Amino acid sequence: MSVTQAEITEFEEQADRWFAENKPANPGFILPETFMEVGTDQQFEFLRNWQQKVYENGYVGMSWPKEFGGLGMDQVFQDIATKAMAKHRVPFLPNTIGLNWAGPLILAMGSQEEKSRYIKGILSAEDIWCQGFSEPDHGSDLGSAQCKAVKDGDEYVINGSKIWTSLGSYAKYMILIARTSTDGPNKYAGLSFFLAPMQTEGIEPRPIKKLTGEYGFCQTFFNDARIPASCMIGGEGEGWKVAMATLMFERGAAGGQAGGLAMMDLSIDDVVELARRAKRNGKPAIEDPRVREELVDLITEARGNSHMAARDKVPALATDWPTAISMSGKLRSSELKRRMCQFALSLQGANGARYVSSDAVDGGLWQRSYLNAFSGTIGGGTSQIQHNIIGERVLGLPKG
Amino acid sequence: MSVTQAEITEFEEQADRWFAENKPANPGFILPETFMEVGTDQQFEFLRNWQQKVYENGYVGMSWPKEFGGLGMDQVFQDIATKAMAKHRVPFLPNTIGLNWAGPLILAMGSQEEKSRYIKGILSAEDIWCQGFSEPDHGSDLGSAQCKAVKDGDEYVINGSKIWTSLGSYAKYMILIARTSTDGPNKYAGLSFFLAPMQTEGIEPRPIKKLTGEYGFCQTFFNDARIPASCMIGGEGEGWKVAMATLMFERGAAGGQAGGLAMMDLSIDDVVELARRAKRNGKPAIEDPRVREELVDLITEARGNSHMAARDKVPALATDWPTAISMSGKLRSSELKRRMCQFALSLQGANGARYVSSDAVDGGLWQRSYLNAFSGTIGGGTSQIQHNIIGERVLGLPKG
Amino acid sequence: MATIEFSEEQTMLMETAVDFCRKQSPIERVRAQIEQPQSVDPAVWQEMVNLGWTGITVPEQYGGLGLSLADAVPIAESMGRHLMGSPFVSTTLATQALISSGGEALRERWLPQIAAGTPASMALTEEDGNWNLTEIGSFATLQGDQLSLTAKKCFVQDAPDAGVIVVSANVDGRARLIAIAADQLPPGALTRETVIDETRRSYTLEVDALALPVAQLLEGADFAAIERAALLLLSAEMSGGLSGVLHVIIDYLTTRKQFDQYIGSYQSLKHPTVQILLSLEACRSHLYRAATCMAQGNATELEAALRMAKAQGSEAFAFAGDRAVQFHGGFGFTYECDAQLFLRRALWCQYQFGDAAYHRNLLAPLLLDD
Amino acid sequence: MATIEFSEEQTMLMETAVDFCRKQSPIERVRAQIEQPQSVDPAVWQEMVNLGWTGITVPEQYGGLGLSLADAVPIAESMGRHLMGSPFVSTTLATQALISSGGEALRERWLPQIAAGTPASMALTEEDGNWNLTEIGSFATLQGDQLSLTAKKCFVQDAPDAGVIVVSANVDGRARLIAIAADQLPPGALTRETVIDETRRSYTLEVDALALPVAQLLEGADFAAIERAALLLLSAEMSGGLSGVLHVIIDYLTTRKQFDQYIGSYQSLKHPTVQILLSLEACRSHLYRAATCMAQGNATELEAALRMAKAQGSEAFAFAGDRAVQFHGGFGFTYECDAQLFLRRALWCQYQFGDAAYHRNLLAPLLLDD
Repeated sequence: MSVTQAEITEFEEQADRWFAENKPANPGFILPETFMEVGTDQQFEFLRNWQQKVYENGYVGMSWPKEFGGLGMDQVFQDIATKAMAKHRVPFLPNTIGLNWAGPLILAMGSQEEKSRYIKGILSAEDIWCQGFSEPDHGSDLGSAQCKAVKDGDEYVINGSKIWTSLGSYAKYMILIARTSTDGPNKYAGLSFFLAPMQTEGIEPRPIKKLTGEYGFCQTFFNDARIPASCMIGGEGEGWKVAMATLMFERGAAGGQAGGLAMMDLSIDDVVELARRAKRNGKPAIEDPRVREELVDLITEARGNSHMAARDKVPALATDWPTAISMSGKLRSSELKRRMCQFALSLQGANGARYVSSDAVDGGLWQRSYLNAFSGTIGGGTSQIQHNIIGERVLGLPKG
Repeated sequence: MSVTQAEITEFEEQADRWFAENKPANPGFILPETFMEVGTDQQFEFLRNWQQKVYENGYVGMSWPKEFGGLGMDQVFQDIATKAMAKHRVPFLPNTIGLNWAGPLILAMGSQEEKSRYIKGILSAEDIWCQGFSEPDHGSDLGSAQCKAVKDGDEYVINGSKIWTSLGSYAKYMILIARTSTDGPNKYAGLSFFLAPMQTEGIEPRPIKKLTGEYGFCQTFFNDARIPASCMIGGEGEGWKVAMATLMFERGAAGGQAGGLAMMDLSIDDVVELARRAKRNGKPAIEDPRVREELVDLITEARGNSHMAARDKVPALATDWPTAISMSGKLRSSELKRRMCQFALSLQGANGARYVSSDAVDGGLWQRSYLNAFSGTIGGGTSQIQHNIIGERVLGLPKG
Repeated sequence: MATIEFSEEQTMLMETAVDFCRKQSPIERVRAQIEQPQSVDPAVWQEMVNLGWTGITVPEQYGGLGLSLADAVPIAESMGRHLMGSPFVSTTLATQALISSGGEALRERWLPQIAAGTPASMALTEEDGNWNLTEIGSFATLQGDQLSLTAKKCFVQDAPDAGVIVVSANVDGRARLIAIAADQLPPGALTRETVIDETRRSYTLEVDALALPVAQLLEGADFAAIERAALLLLSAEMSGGLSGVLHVIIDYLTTRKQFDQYIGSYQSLKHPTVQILLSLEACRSHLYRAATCMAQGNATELEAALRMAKAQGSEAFAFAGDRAVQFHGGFGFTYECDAQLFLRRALWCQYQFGDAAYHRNLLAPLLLDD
Repeated sequence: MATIEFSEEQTMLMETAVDFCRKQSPIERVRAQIEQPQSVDPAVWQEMVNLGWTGITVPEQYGGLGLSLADAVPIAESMGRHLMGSPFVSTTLATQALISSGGEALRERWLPQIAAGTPASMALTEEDGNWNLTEIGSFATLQGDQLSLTAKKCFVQDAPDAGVIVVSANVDGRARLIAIAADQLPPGALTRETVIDETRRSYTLEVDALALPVAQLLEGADFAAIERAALLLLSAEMSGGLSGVLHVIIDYLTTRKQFDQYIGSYQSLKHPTVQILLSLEACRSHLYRAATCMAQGNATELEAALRMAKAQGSEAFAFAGDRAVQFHGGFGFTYECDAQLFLRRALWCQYQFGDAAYHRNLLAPLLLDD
């Protein structure tokens, strides 16, 4: 497909206009920032409706095939639409696992029948998806998954539990890694991958109350839950391979995502803007010399991170440790976010001690974001473990 | 002995006057701050002469017995004299090992003959003493000492080496721990303690150049060095016991030190005073809001340390971890000193990059002190090891 | 006089307080109380009253023990150690305001009631969150022997339980204090606030042209004395809280295993935990130095000692709370883990009566300019 | 235009520089050179000249390569990596001053000589250590076609080897620049300074009423351009130095054993080493962002990019040097350990042309005020 500059410009204007005109009004309650933070039915319904509206107006799944519910257009248009969403700071599209993990996987590896069954519901947010990779006590080490799937006729019987299942209570399907065998040549060989229907007897998602006081994750229990054997994607024992492919989609490295805004992330610009509004001792915080120095320091750090990404694309400027930048992305961004939110409280004077409520600065967004920021510094390997990994794999330091 | 308040007051005035009148003029070269930093003959001679003058005027060894060269006075007078030295910021007395380690040990455990031979020279600084405890590769773990002393007739033959021997090149005697046996019930049992004459064939102190570019320590090599068996103090195999007693003298816990100023330590007050004089961008550094905040923070930390010492004396206010304060003293003070000196450079604008010379602020004292400050954070167990020790022994955390 | 003094009487008070709070405020009860309308169970409050705590600084002629505010320190510290909620701190602050600024009539009216167990509260902070207690927007006008008060005050602790609330307002252009009796507040004057520390019961007090007898205007207006009292008691709560959160960390580090090792054996957890210990030792030392200055009437050093205690403690406790959550890993991210209770308490303490930067700023002239 | 661009030409320059500095500046030679009067062996300098480095930014009409200052970055960075001393940075700075502020006559006189290998230097800073380049005490008075210069300048690098030194002084109340030829300096005008980085050859230049033809006064006085050049080259040296010290640390951590374990396996050393790595990545990224802005002529972002590079790099390198000494334990305390060489270099770089706090202060209006 060849796309002309005129088409691009026209679509840019169209998308810009649409999101400007259709940005939802403040709902009167504080919205989550990511799909991992949806804590109330009210929030969920609001976001699901928003995704549906975005889909019906043709701004998500634009590059996915027409026959399954997409628009069959060039990826460039989707990128423009996604940028417009970010620019106008509209809410994110909540079916993140469907749009960025399950959907691309099904399009790449699924049968015609699977594509027809799943794709459209992913785009319209009618069918919410969740992810069942992590297990209690095994953190992010997929290979150690203990949740069992035993074949019994044309069904698999699932036993075990998965943790940190976002949208678990709302999801119709789960992408599930389970162990179908324990005697493979290594711990990865016995894993299989399922598109599991959540409305199955014996599957019970129990909401976990977060330190924020809100919900947003479940622990999902499997108790002799029987799912059709046809739910398996890839062959038995190929779960690790399928999971790795899925993670590639998630990271956007392989393309294929439905697109659309995945989170409303706070940036250092938001903190600066807060510093202009918020008051310390009757004066805008931004006038305080110490606040200014700290803001400069945080901006420097944030820009450093973004320049790193740009430099990483110049092979000649890869240092003696060429994987340092890519391996440290999560550590750098999650720790910066935690400190940024923590600092944001200090801009609010005595109001730093408020919490989510209409009296709080920005409705308590910053306090909640600070507490939620630990999901970044803990989930997917704690910052302490990240230091080990970088020290050992990037710098070649000996294991502890 | 009973001392009257009138005598005390009179002596306070006398000492105050004497040190005010006799404080040496600036010698025109930068002086060391402790006996571990004497790097040139010029510095050494200056300090030795100063100790001699202080001794001849009766301000050191005041409580030591008259018959061996002391004044036989009450300890209270020595304490007054020592305070006056600190108040007037006169140079320290360089024979630190003699005054605070060897002297008290000999007075407590030595024979009449040993007292007659050694004590007076310690006080007058005629006989400089050094210490031979640490060995290369064994850090501060005395029990691992490998330096050997083998008895041969009425001599011991010493082989091995000792490190971080301060004043090694100037010393007449060394207090030496050496291994006289390897088959004791534990590694401490085979150690013996000697008052070893340094002018012995086979003993060679080689100066170590410090990161400051100066000298101040030696590595002392023993190569079939024969010392009289009578140099041993305490019995064979009792070296550990004698060493522990000596360390008690050093820490002042058992009293008995000759007194006198042992170091010219930099305090946070000196940094504040520097901030008044030193300029950043044409203005006194103390006018810079960031400098002020940092100074306040350092003062708070320094006062916290001194309040800790006071609180530690109130049993009811010992916390759940009653050894925390005493076990962390070295860690807290050495790390504070390092950061304080590091910060002091930043008060000097471009002159922060100078080094020991007349053009530098305070002759380069702060730059040199910063580099020397690592002796505190490294020597006697690094700060990293201190954290381990406190974590394990005070908090009961498991060993690594 | 010694830098830090602690009398036998204080030692006994401390032993009682430590014991009482440990027994009355186990962590399950702290969590259960969060769901209740009040910050403390009335029966527990009555026991505190029986121990004399509400009258500890009330002069003997009004039925109190007539002790120094320094003697309230071990109590606030022990309560902080166990995250105990209660109107103790706000009551003690209001007591200080009445002692330092109230006239004889107001003292006679309120102090005996407080000593007998009626909680009291302070209404100082306003919507802009300014920590300077004398920069306020609320005001009262004088008409004959009546005051007309228009005020919106925030962070009024345990307001519905208070018999009296001491409110700051501008009167004739000067910051003054007014004692309002509970039954004088119109219905709807109090609204519950959502604050980060869920053990607190915090309220907005809003009145519009409320008529009050002029006799309820306090004679003096010693805001500095009120700030001093607040800094001392908050520092005590922080010192206790630091100790509490350190115990939570150590418990986890010595029982949780990962890769077959107790996680406390990893230096990346062990060393920051040692830093937290040392910050606690510093916090407690600054606290009891400030208490000693207060008990000795050492006005020269008191202000600096208090601001140092608040600045150092605020930073240390917030750091410890933050690390406590992090060190608990996935469990730390759950509401079930106690680390969050301490982190939330730390944030509360940090942002009440001035954070570390605020006090450092005020310390600079005290410490650096002669 | 991309945020960070790096041309093939720059890549080739970098490969040459990396290779050259590694071969010409092994650590033993760095140490040996410290004992020598000059900062670099004349034969090595000649090779640098042969590679065209002294003429890299000199316009082609004066015999140079006519490249952007951004192209000098990989060279300064590689020299920093190997602690190489040389008049390269001071020469390049003086070149920039002559290009941006010198008139045609001065350019014609000096630029061809510089391109051909004559070192040059700058004399900007004074005894008070002020980093603001236009706040100076040295001055020159104009008498007919003669200048009379009275100046005391500090930190003049490699002054005895310089063919020309560009000196700042007040002329008629304005900060100006004057080019002084080596042979115009009276005997005794230069005194060697003791500076913390022993690979430097730093001098005080002092003249009293030195008569100079007015033609040596530079036409322009673009101190901002000089500062920009200095910040870029210093940031490049720091980026290289950070990489160098990180190698020193890693070498020790992977070869030294304690308690039967490689010390690099201890998290208390491993984790801060990772922090140093990440600070290097940030430093290098800020550096090449600033270089890109300079090459693209992106004046809007250049100043902020440079000050960020200098602020971040200064702090990161000083931290890394400090930790390098500490992590080497007893050996780190000796002159023999290479860690001290990097720490000294870091302190030099930090305090030349403004430390982190200085630049953050100047960044605040650039980044925060519209």
